[in-house]
Amino acid sequence: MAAEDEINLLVIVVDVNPLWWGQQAQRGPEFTLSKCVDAVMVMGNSHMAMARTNKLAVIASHCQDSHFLYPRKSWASGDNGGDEASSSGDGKYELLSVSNNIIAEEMKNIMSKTEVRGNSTDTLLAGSLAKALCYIHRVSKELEVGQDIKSRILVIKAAADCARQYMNFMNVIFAAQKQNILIDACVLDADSGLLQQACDITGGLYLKIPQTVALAQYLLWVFLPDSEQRSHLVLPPPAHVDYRAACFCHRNLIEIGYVCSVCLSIFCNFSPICTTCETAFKIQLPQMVKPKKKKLKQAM
Amino acid sequence: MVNVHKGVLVECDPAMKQFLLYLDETMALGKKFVLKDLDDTHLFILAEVVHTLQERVGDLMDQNSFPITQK
Amino acid sequence: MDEEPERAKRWEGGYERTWEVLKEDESGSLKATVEELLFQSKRKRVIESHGQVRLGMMRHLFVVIDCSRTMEDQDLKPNRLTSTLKLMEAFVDEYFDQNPISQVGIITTKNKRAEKLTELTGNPKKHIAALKKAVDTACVGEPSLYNSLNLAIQTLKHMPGHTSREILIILSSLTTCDPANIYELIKTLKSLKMRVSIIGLSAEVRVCTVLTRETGGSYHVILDESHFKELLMLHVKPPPASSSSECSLIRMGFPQHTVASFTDQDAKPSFSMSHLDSSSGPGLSLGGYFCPQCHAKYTELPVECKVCGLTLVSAPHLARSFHHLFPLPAFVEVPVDEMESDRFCQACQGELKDKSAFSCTSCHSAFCVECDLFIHDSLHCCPCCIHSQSVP
Amino acid sequence: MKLRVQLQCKNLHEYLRELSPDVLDRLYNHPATCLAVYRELPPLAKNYVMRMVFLGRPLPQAAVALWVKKDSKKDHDKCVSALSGLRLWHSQQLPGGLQGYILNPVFKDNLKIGLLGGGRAWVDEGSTLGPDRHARDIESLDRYAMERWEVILHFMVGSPNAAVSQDLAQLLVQAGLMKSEAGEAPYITSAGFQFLLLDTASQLWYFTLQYLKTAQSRGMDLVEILSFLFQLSFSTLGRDYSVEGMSELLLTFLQHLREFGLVFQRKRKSRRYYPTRLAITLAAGVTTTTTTTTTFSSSSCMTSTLSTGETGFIVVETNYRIYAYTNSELQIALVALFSEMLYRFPNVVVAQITRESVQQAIANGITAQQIIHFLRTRAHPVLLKQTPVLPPTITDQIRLWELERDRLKFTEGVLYNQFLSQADFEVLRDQAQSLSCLVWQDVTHRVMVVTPQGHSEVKRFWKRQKSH
Repeated sequence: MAAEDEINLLVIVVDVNPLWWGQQAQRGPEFTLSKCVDAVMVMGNSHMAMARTNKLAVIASHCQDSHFLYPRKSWASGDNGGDEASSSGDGKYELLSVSNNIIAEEMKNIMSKTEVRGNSTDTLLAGSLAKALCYIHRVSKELEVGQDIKSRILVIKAAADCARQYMNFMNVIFAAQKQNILIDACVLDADSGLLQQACDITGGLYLKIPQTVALAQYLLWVFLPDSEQRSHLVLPPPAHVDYRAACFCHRNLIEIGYVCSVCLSIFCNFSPICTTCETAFKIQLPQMVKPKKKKLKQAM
Repeated sequence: MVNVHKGVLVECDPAMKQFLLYLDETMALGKKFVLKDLDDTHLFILAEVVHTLQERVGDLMDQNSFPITQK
Repeated sequence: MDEEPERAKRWEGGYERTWEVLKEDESGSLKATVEELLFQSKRKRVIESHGQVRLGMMRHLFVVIDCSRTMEDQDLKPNRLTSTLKLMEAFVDEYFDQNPISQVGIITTKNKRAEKLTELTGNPKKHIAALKKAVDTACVGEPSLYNSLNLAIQTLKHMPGHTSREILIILSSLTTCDPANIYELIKTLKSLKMRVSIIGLSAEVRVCTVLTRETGGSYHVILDESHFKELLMLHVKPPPASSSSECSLIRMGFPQHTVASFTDQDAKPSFSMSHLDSSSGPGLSLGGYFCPQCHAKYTELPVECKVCGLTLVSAPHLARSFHHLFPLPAFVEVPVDEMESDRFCQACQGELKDKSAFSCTSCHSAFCVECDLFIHDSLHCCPCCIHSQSVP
Repeated sequence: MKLRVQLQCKNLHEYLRELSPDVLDRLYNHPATCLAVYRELPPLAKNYVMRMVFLGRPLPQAAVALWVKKDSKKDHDKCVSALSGLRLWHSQQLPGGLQGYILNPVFKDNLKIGLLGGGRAWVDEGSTLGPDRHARDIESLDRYAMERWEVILHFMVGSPNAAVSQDLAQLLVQAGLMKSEAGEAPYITSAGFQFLLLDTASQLWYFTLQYLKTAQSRGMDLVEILSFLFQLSFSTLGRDYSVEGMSELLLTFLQHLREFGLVFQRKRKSRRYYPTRLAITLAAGVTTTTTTTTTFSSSSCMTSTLSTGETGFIVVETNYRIYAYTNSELQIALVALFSEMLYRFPNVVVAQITRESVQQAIANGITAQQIIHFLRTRAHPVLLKQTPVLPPTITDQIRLWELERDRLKFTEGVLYNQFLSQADFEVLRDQAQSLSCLVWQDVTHRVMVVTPQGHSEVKRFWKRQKSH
């Protein structure tokens, strides 16, 4: 059993965007945030029950912040996850009940503490993914010699994509690819182009689930098997990913475009000056160009 | 008429067999012990010499080995 | 060696007491200082990123590998050649990871001649295969700096002006056998705006110093294998573009990937154009990327269309280079004792055990050393700034 | 003729398969057992179980077979046989006449309870006792467990100051690890030597198996103690549990576990106990120990040593020297089993592997593989960083020294020769072959050798044949 030899770390990123979940509650009361968190717990428990070496982390991705639901910050300070955490006394495996209690408690904390500023309806997945990667990085650094770790990230995504995240999101994806970390995505609402790319590049699974009520079953059927077992199982086919670029000027998807050689901005039409870095381009016509400006505009 | 012997079948490499035959010929164990020379890698021998034979082979190996470590 | 030619040599410098860094504590143990040194060296790896400098993002680089007799020296294990080729493989991988729309070519020089091992292309697989094969080459004779440079010039001078033209030489020999005056060639290189950098495996050589100084490259001599690797990896980062290089808008195609399944009746297998020049491999396949201009099919990106010459890339390829353009500023070191917030790393949630933490200049979140390194080496964005950005 | 007795150790599944269906079904009545059994399933089978655990209806077998890709048919068959063998699922007729699978309802319910709760508590909480004034931290528990376990090992090697209970000594004898002749103190057998060289987790599991074997003869209920063992292995290190509600039988069992070092109890009558790391990693030994002769991958060895909380202390060099950084008399004695001691320092001993020392060990019944396994599982972290962990020259040489003894292969037998005709020879040979007692034959010289057991049968046949 090869799976016993290595640590299998699963990081679940749950989208807890209050706006989306609030709207969802009005749309259909049969699937609420608490139901979703329950499904996540079932998934987490199943993962941890699978092998002694399996590890779990859960991150809640909020509008403006992301929180670690499990493990707690003091996770390094001892194996016994705190004194107050005791088993539920209903026959559940102790480790699982401890973790479930922590998740529920932290969830309550987030919901009561954070107030929503502004009216952004999008969740900052990139930030949560970045934290997940840092966490994985740290865990793999703390391994003892000879131990192996295989990590993956499962994103449960509700709210819409945020276009402003594009660059950060891409950076996170490439970092994950470099570390051989799979990103899986389970999408509850509208398709997410960013996550499609993330899954395609890192080799993870992307699934937009048709019935949100059955979330737990989808998680167990599709996302529970690790990459090793996935090679044996018949799973949903890879999603078609649109890799066309959007031009910086009109946000149109284009097939043929012009790219600035200095800052790689994409334009759908030829223009003599790059709007991003203010470089004047040399055009084939003679003597058009003045000496170039060397000062570049602050990009961000 | 069929002849029947009780004994031990020895399976070994040809070099080892030659060594056993040599022991047999020189009466190194005090008597002949090979009942039948079967083929290149098999001999049929008396059961009671097995233990002494193993010791002799061990001795031979000891003679052939050199200490690979120095103290 | 790259800055001042007249800089004092090490043997001319003052007497350095390198051992005085080590200090014993009360119990006579060196542990504390050694740990401190290790911590410092870890930290050093975060290279100061130069903020708003224009970079040459589209690079054309020729790597010249010395295959002269000196490459058989065994000061690098198992010998210089094997060690160099191994590092080169890693270099090629990393190069294309960081510069997805750039190209590389490899030249070897031995026996007073220079030969192209691979042409200038953007396909890492070809280079890696060639490098793997090159392990068995016999190292003979002397290298020729002139011939190798000349060979590289022949190809590079036709490259468009908005791209960088670079040559990196890994030189093991202390001598070179040149058919003509190399100083003339250096002038040519300078006029063609080619940058020549050299990594020396033996010792500093005068001609290399001049060559790199004149063309604006860097010259380093390795100390050991890990230093060699470090020096080689420095060349992965795109160099600042020379102010005189041209800028232009380049026409590029962003082909869509069409996945055709076997169940689809209309799908017909077709040949990929990228298999034209490779003798091996089956060319027939179902899906692929189709050039938006001429509909030639390719199985991999990025590629320059063989039919119409359009550069085909995908959006993520361009995105891969963004972090060079918008580098994350280095974090500042803050002593943990002075922090008012709880002592946990904002990224990995681990306790801050070291004496100092690192804080982002814009969002003031604190991170541990490991995360600081990871964020700057791989992630290229601050996990906490992402959140604050969205708030208008 | 063969001098060696191989130490065989089954894994959990092999053990469970031998139990009667009735016992198995009763075992699945406890969530801990279900979880433990579930964890030991092949990875693919775990997913099968997870897919079915929340389904009420049986699934058509054809549909289940479609879960895997065509190339992985073999893995699928393995899973099906593992699940059926352990009675985790049954075939059931579907309404449409198709064959379907349904999970064993007892197993399913208890696994669900283990995962999600909703059942009875496993044990009474220690917290009902209030905080322990003599609470133990993890380090002291680890220390305690290792001490207890080492006493047993010390006893086996005959250290004068290691004393164990009568029960335990008897168990060691029954397990074949020690032998005792009337009135004398028991002494170690060759199986015992092999046992000593195993890693702790495997030792523990082997020992537990032996204990279970004899448990029924002591009037213990197998199901009850197995459930308790698994329950222990899922408890939290450093927490206390109450003995409240445990049967008389389990309390005796607990005393035994206390002696092995699996639980810590301050006093015999104490109302609370702490499971130690040994108990919690009991399940780890289950997987890593299949048979002691199999080659272990280095990583699987890692988990077994790490999980028991020890770190490696042995450095092996290519010059046949062993440096063992330990103070433990026991570990030093173990190293000395197959090497020659050179120097002893306060925290380290230096030994040398020589041909004589290895041959001596082999004469004691230890195999080369066991020596190598011992060295590898106790390798110092410095050594673990290199691959392979042990210098190949050393491992190869140890194996060669073992082979040296195997240049002659002896088989007892009876030789038949001087047959009068080819036909006679062939008749007799075919008969011997059909009785499967033919050891060797040479058709051209009309010679054959049969086993002594088969001899009388063949002789009788020959007499009958001649009288015709």
